[in-house]
Amino acid sequence: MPLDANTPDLRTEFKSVGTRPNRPDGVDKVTGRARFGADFSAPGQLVGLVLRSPHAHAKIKSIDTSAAEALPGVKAVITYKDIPEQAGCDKDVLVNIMARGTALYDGHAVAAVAATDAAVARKALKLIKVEYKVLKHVTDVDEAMKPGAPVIHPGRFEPVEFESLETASHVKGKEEKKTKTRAGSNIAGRYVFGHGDVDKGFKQADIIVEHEFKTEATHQGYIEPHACVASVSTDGMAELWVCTQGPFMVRDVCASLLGMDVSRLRVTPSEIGGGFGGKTTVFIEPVALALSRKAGKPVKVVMSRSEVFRCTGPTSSSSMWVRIGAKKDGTFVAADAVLKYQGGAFPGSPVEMGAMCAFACYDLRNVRIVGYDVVTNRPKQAAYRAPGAPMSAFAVEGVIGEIAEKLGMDAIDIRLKNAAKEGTVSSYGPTFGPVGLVETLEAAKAHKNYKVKLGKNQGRGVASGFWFNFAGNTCVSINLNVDGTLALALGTVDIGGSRASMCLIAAEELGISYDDVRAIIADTSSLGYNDISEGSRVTFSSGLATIKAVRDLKVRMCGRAAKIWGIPEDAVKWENGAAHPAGANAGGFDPLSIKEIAAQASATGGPLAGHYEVNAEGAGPSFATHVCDVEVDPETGAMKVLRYLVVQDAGKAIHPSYVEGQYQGGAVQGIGWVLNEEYFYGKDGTLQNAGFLDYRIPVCSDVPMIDTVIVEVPNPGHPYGVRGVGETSIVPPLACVANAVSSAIGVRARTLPMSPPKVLAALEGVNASKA
Amino acid sequence: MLKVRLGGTLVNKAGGRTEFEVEGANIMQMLRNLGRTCPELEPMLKKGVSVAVDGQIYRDAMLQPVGPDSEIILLPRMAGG
Amino acid sequence: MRYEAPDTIKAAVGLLSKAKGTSRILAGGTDLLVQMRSGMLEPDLVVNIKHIPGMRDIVAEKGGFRIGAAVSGAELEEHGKVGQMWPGVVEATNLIGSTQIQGRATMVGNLCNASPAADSVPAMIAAGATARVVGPKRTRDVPVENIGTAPGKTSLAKGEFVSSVFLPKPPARTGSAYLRFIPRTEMDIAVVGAGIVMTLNAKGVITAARVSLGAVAARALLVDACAKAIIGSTLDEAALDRLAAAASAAAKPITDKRGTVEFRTKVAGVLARRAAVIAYDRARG
Amino acid sequence: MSAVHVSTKINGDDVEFVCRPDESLLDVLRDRLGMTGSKEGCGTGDCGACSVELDGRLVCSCLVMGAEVGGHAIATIEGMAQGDKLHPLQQKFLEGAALQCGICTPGFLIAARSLLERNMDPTETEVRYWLAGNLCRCTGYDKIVRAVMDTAKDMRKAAAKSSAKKPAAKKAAAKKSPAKKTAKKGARHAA
Repeated sequence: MPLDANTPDLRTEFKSVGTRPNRPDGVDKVTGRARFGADFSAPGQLVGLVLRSPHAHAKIKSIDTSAAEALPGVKAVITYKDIPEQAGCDKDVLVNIMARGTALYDGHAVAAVAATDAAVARKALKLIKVEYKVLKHVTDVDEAMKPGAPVIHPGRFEPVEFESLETASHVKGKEEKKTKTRAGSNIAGRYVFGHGDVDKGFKQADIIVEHEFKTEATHQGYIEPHACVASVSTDGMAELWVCTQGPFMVRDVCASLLGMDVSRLRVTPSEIGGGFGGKTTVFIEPVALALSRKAGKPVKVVMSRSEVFRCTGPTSSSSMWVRIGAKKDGTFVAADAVLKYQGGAFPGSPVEMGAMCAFACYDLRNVRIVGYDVVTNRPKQAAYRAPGAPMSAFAVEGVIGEIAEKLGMDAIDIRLKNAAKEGTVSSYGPTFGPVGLVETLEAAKAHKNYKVKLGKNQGRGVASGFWFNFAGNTCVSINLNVDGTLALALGTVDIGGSRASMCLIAAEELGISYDDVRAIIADTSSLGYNDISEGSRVTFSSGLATIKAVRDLKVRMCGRAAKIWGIPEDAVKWENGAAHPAGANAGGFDPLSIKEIAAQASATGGPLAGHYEVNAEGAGPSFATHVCDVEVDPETGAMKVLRYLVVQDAGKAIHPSYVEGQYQGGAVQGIGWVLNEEYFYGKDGTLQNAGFLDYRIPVCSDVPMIDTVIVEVPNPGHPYGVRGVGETSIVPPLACVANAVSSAIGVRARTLPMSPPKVLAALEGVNASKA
Repeated sequence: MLKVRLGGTLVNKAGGRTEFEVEGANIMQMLRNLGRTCPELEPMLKKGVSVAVDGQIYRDAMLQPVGPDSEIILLPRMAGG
Repeated sequence: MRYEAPDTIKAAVGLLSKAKGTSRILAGGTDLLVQMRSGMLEPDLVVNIKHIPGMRDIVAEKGGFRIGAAVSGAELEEHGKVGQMWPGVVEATNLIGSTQIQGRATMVGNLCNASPAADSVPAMIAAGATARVVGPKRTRDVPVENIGTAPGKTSLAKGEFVSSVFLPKPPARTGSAYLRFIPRTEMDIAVVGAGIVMTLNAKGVITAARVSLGAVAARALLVDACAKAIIGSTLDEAALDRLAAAASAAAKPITDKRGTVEFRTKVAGVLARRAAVIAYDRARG
Repeated sequence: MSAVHVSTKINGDDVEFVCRPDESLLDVLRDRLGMTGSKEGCGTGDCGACSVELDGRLVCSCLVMGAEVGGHAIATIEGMAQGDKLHPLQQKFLEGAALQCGICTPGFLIAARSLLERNMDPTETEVRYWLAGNLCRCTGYDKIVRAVMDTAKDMRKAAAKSSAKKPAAKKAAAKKSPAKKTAKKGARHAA
């Protein structure tokens, strides 16, 4: 059979894949040479700054920029008028990057300036006179759903009937009582998932546990603030250097917002200082381009940390209700949930994904999830690592933990009893193929951490989690250099070491050394369209495309060998970094190594390269199980995480160190979410903790070592069996820690963050009820 | 005939109907015919949906073949972080 | 904005007295630069006092120590002897911020920033420290509790600044301790702070005590009721209970992003009790 | 605003610059001197990405005025490797995958070096408290802490070897002032 890029090759034996070499971009990053977003500069660049609304909700009656424009050194001042609406652009994104008539949240951009230096720009901002009429605001999701709540987008959303959590009557067996919202609604959507007959199911239950839960919004918390340098020439040709997870997305969105041909805008991604989903949209990029277009000079815009918190996407806050029924033996017979996520000032909270993930870990005959997407006067939510999943898992896994306690069952056993496996009809519809939840549960149970004896005020929690994983558009090119080394061009931004993984994959396919492959992240004019580095898709999709591109190159190299030997192409095969005659009757030629073929390339028909373009599909879902031990100080509510274990299915770990890194990083982000991280709003609807001092992400001394176990249940959708690994790790921690606290001091936290004041208050409640 | 199940928002858009029978040899044809059978769904389908075929979720692969025995479920468009 | 780095107190006082608009002292700068950065503060004059002789020195005086206004937390810790004499004060100062902040932040800056949550202030108050205030008219020594008056406000007159803090020689069998509560293990502002100094007689009976609470009122409090609660006792359970109750009773906190009234009130008692136990052990040696 | 003329030493080299008094040392390093290895994550001393040494003392360069560094010595990430030879910490961070996105890495390296200069045998608790002023959002700190402790181990081995020749190294190994402090800080919270 003739060799081609699609030759099926499900590999199980590996030489390079699975090893832990140094990453190709590593030395630049430990020496400070790597260039991140704010490290770019263009000759003659101006400094751009954005004026932001100090109000949570206000009509903008007028904007007077004349005084700012008159200030020496100011080269451009823009408002929404300078970014006229283009046909077919995303209106919500347009409104979010620059307010049009109404400021919808504290920090909403209102105007921007470009000046010769930062001091002048700061002065100019102060000279812009904005006349506001402050409107009533709402930042809480339940408040926003109530009749009479201030309406964020008058007339935009149909009033819909919604289950009121106060009664949650539709599932409490009583007659269906629903609240009707008044005309004009903040409910942007209502979604239903599930199958079977929930009410019948609950009738079979020996035990039913139901509770309400709330989680506060948390921010992705990447250490690098958004930054870009825009340069628009008078002929309309434009360059943008930017830290983003999706340079092609930035190019296309900016072009459509500013009415430019896509071909005129070239976006070069910098090294990216963290994203976690928060850099999958645009904020300052179109503003910088508009400033540069008006000023006729390059403009650099770098957000301050407080801007990052006030106006870039945190994830949703949520209000949830979950009810699960089980038999005495722990078998779940029915599950029901109502999820309300607020997505900030615009529709699009990840409630649908939260709903689909909520019960995905379990084999349920009767399941129903109702989700609401709600708008409030908060910044537009942006994707955050497994968007929507951690909140619903917090509620569901918490209820399961309580059922296990009440039945006196082991927390892992009850999950094993109900775990989804190959052939399970998932709670969101599709039937699962080969998946690894059972394997993660068994590995967790066998781990030494699960056997450690606990002391006073100490407790252990368990939780599992699910994430879909995505694939998407991906283009890869690989060029054979004259010396036989290879240049690999990728279009997916490297957010956690993916260049190293791609080099390992290319080396594996070719049977050569890792050091002979060099990977770069290309700009948007050098490769076809690549989707954003999101959805845990990079190692899967770019890995797949790299394999196929290399196979394309192998075909061409075998072709050259065939020419040189004067035998048919299909009589040549590729092995261990060289072309070989396929079998004795092909002829007794010595193998031609990749170096020899490279050396003769020019003389035998020209340079050799391989490429592959695909809209990849088939990313296998991934499951994880976490185990956590905590100790609580009963007098202060202070909590210490003593041990933490992450067990997750990676399908196949290409570079195990960076797989572990994803597990550990996701777990600690989840720990921050449950312990201290929250968006804290004042009565006036302004954010009170827009800085790393009071938005408390975990510091080094807050956490222990994070133990990891990599489970490998191969994904049939990938030649090496790879599954995405980036996101699932943040799904279980919220419930895992909450379950541990419950077992330590008998207090169940159902409102996040479970900061010391809340834990102490809950403790005193318990003691009071005892007394 | 293909059996197509709906999930999420699509159900409300389709007036509560959760299953349809339509013709089609691949996802694109299936969606086109579904749109004809249930015009209320058109806008959503245009906006983009994910399609789960036998457990595998496809966001864009319109030419993915489907058959009478395929398990086909329409889901909301999904994205990750 | 003008930047000056005079090399005498006289010159510094002269600059501050003549200055129009707002002027600020630059010692550690860990509060000043944050306030400037956030736009909260746009000083017309910044006076760097680190070039003035003595500002970076720790000198023995009357059996105690005089600590210059520009001595950083790290320098104070590495001095060693101050920490042996006043462990509560040095530990409190070393709790301010990260290792990086310790490399710059000063005790006097912590005092003059006048935050009710300042870690070193309750410890200094408990230790009976005095601040040396230099100014155009005269030089005066002021009990540290009289420097801060309200959040961000001090009793210093125009042209005045604090040039040093004096920690007196403690009597025999004296112990000091400071504890604070923060949500994380590091990098936070105190939600509650408790500084205690006590002196025992040969029998281990507490003959004198000073108890100061931070972050539970508009300024650090010196709570006599707490001292009374333990004086005359050997810090038995009953005394500790009285102390905790008195501390909680004295707390007049607010609810904000860092803590609630209920939490601060309760934990003020918890920390006073725990700090007292440490101080007592140290007093017994 | 009257600009200030400053002469200082950065990574051993004489450097002169002019800056406005409201510019931080970090602004000067990045915008005036093109030394972008020190990163700005917050500008308020809360993230440590801008860590440098000032006269051998670990500080946040965003909390130091550019105008005040005249006559002082500054050490930045750009000066950490000697020629083409990486510092042992840089090498270990690389091998141990102690970085993911890498934005916090220069700050961690400068802070970790400052710890190991004072304490060549830190416990995990001491490492964690010393580095608590450096935020990392990618790694969960695990591989960073391991890299620092592994480097310390290597340096102790090296010191032990050379101490046979020159006893000075032993002293260095014995020096433990911050160890006490970090341990105490640990105790504070446990209290």
